[in-house]
Amino acid sequence: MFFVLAALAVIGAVSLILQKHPIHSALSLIVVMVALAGLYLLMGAEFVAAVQIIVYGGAIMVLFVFVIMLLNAGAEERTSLSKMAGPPGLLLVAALAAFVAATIAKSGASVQAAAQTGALSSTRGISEMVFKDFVYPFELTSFLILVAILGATVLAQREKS
Amino acid sequence: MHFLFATRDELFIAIAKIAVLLFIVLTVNAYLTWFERKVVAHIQSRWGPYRVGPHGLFQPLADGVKFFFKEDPTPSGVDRFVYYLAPLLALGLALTSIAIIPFGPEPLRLFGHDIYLGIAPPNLNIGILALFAITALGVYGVALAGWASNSKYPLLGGLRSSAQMVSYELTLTMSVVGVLLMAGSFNLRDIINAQAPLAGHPDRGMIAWNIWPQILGFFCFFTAAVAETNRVPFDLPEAEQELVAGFNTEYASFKFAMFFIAEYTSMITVSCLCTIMFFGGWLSPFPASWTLTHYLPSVILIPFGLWVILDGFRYETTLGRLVLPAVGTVITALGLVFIVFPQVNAFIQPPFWFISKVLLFLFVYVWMRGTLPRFRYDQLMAFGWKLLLPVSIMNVAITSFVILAKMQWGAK
Amino acid sequence: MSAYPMLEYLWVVPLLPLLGSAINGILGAKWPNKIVNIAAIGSTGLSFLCALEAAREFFDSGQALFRREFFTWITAGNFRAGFDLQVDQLTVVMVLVVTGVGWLIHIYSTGYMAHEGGYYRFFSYLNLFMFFMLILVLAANYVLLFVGWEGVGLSSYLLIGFWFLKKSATDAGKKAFIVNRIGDFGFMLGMFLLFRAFGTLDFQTLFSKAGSWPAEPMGHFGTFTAACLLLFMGAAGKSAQLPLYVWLPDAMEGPTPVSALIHAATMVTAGVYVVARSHLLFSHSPTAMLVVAIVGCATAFFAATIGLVQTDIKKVLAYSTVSQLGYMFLACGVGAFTAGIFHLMTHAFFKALLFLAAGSVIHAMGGEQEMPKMGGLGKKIRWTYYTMLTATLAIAGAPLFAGFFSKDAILFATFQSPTGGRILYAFGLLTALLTAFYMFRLIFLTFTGRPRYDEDRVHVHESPWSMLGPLVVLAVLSVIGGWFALPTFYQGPDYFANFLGPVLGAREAVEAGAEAAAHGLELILAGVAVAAATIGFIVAYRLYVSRPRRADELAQSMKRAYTILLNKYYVDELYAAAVVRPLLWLSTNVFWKAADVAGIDGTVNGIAHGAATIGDGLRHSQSGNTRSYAVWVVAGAIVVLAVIFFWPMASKIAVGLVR
Amino acid sequence: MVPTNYYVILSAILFGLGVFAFIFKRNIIAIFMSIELMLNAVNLAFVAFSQALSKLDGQVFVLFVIVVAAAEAAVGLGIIILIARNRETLNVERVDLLKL
Repeated sequence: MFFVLAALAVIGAVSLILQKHPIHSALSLIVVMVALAGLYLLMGAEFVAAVQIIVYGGAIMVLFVFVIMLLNAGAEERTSLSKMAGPPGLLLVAALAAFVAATIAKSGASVQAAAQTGALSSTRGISEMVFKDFVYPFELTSFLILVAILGATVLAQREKS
Repeated sequence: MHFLFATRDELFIAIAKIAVLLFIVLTVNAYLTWFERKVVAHIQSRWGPYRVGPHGLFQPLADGVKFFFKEDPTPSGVDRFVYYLAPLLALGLALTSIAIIPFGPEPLRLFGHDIYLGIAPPNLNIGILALFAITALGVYGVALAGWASNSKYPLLGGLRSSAQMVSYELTLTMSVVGVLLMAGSFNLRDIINAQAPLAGHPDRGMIAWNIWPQILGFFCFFTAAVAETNRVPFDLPEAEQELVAGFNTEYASFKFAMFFIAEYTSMITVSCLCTIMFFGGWLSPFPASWTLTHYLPSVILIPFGLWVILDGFRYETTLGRLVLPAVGTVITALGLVFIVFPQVNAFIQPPFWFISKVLLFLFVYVWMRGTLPRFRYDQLMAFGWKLLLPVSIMNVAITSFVILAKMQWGAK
Repeated sequence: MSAYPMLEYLWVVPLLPLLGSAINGILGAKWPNKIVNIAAIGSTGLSFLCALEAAREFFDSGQALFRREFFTWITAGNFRAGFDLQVDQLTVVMVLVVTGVGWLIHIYSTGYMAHEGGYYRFFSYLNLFMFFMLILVLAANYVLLFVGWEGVGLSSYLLIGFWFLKKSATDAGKKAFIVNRIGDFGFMLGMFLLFRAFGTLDFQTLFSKAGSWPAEPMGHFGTFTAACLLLFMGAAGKSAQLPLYVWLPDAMEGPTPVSALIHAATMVTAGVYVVARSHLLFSHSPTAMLVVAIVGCATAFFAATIGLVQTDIKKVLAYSTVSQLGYMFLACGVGAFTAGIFHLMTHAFFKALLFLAAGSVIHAMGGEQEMPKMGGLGKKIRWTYYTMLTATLAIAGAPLFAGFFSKDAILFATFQSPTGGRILYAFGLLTALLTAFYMFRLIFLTFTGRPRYDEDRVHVHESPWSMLGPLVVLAVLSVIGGWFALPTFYQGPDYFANFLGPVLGAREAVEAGAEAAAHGLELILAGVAVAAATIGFIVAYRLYVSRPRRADELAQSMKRAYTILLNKYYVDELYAAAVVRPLLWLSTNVFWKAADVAGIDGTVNGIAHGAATIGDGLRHSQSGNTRSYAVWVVAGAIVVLAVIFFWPMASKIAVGLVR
Repeated sequence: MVPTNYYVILSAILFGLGVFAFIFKRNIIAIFMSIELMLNAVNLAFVAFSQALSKLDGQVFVLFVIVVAAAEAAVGLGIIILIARNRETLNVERVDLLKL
């Protein structure tokens, strides 16, 4: 199951890159997110999975699609620079991914040692953490959202002229 | 919760369940259309479908056939992939959401397996969340359809609907929070059981349902749900007068049918949700001590069946004189069966109540469509953001406060 | 102990003025003067009453020393400085003088400052001063005392520069501040030394430890001597002794009430207080004592001589203050701490009175301070005249006036002191004569003779009662203030000495004994002092009343001396030449031109230019293309990761971060 | 039970792809999406470790990340709309006022 979902995610990511049209990219990104949600479920993080789909899938990506529709964005045109940017970028990224993977894997081994996979009732536990240990960050994020709302409103409104 | 099934049998059972549920849902869909047309017709003092089959009973079949064999043009300049994807998405998600609904409490023992009514496993801890997740994705069907068909009316329809859905989703979620707080769980079964009489407390029947404390929540929820399903009075995405048929203008025959079915399916889902959330799901409205009420199914079915039979005998067409009595006898027989075999009766109780409540809500849907005029778009948005959302949030605040107060001053 | 609430809540006494200061300082700007008055006078008056109550309770409790640690302020290692207040007889005297006189002067100021701008500001500063002064005298350890010490310095600076639009005023303020810094430097060094020697700065423990150490013989330069001299340096700065007295005369730029309160009655006596407070240390080091005595005596004489020829009424009083302070140090120096404190008290009364009266005169003259432009005011402003006359008699040491007793006690003690007593005594006596002379000169020039001012331009008017009231009260005090010591003349006990006995200890007892023995001698000396004063009076009378022209002729005849005196021995010029100008040169040429401009600025600008050039080179990598930036970010990330990966240490850290 | 490393490596790959997309794509919206992709990769790592250590902190952090992402999306898309309005293009190479 893991490999199915992982493959799905990777394919989605790749197609996000290869697709010319933003809305296709958006769709492939949605695929990635759903796959990730599946992975979360697999790891027993049900709540996070649900939130992942609701917020990412249901809100953020909808917003993207919405904006794409609104701006009626066409397929992107290639330019010499971007052609040029391809191979070296690929190299860089390969290196980056390799390093990240290797580094974390190295540490991951020790983590594995420390891991006792106990089934934790995630939702309740999460709620308790959020509202006990992380209550101030939580409040801060709510404030952040408020700011974001205001910012978006201000940005998107047309100047009355 | 895990995806892999322990044994092959479970896999088979799951598949079987899915098949059965699909069949039921689709049939119900079909006859829902008939039901709707009939009711609306009578509201508008017409007869409604009457030609095809007795009382137009075969109308749905005819429609289905029509959908299959109609020409299916694909407009030029559409984004094919998305254009085909959209209806699939819509229908698929709509049907998936049904899968999470539980229809009855205890499992049915068949071939040495506990078969729960409902596809999702009973210990699905995030039931309601999953449901919301799926409905959230449901937006894409509409939006993409509107965008993909590369034509201005659908685009506008798609924009409208996605905006509308996203807006009302908030209310939908917030208004349920009150219920969740009272139940203390996302699991739909737990939510229903939370409305059941507690052990050692007097069974007070429907008094214990969430509808009473959560009346505000219910109001918000139902309204938002109607908006989510793009039904009257919130059916702007397909407002004929303004933009031909909204997002599905460019869709014909079967793909259109998909949207159609998806819409009705989501209607059913929402009705089920209302039932579960606020009306005690499969719980009987009467205290268990009123044993007589157990025979209500029969008491309703048998007279109805008899009436159908009589009506059938007096029907104009021969077909009618054949079909209606048959249907009537089947119904009557069912009723009799319930009386004769008490364990069957006992088993049938919860689903009976569940279904009857759902039917009630479906009727309300139709009723609204028959009576209410459509909103204007700005009205719609204002209504959603300025009235429903604040009210639902207020509801959450009040509920949580009351719960806290109970904890504090241990009121019973 | 709760039987003595006021002692329990001793901190209220200093806190009240602070409150008043805060209120006036923050809110006063908008308020009419009346409310400001209420805040200022109310707070100080209240704290005066509190002080009285505290004193009563203290005597009632009958303990030698009341001490309470309210909260710990600094702790470092074994060093502890707390907000500890203490009360003993010495403190009582000081507190009562400060709050009492301070209160009177507050009242006086309401009249005197009535037409000034920044009314609230003035009272805010004044209350602030009260607060710090009370901290100073109530403190139970050197650190807290130093807080008060600096605090009064600050408020004195603020008040001298109160008319901050007048350059001379601000300059005077700065001068006072800086000169005091020099002294404070010594004071701090003294504190450090004491801490190093005794491991504490708390009076009680410190003195008890010090008491057990052997005294240092004369001429021996040990811990005690060093510490005492350093402390005395601070005292000299604060109390305007040679060679640091120069700020006090200039401080007269401040409003007269300030001069009265800070630069006559209270702050300048802080030095004396400190010396008396740490008398144990001093009495362990005869050398230091001698130095103190000599400096005190020299200052007294020196300042008196300058005072002879000053024409500015306040300047005269300023120099007289300096010389009187010299007296006090003289007393301390010869070990007659009681006499010193006694003189401190009486001096507080009559000198405050003198200043206030002078203020009243200036007020009457509409801001005129030059005595040659006065004259004949006696008839016009009687109250001022009589009160000032009283004060003059007191300071000149006329019998039965306060100054008489205290000065007499000092001279007597000096005469008896084993080390060089006679010489010091001679100078002291001379000073007494001079004092009498210049004080009466002041009186005559101001109040008698023909008016030397333009009568129809200046309308002389008596001051309001808010100013005269304090004058009268102080006048009474400066008459009876000395009567504690009255009985000594017929063999009775010296109440004041006995009163301060518990604090100023054994030495007093000895002196008392000696006094009893040499009672006859004391009478003689008193007679001599009076005679000296009388001579001074007569000379002044002859020069300025009977034969007014004589004074100028005299000045002509001994022109050189006169000009020297008039220019205050050119001390300021001397300092300017010896200290200020070299400093200026140093800071201009070395610190500013060389170090600052060439060194620091050069470096900074160089860096700036370097940055500019580098940036000029680098900016071409700014293609304005967002993704190229992204590439750079990624490259950086890769580098970091490479480091983490190939460097085991770092990898550990990374794991730690992941955990 | 799938070992944690798999998840971690998957997240690394996704992250890398995200970065590549960020560099490679030219449509500003696509670039924005690639950022979201990176965030998701990080979330995956978070959840993986939280599960491995059976601590919930990771999941809580994921929630916070999601919230922030939502806020970012709102503002970012607002900015994008502005850009589209003012510059009539969504191609970042056409949006180069910084270039001198």
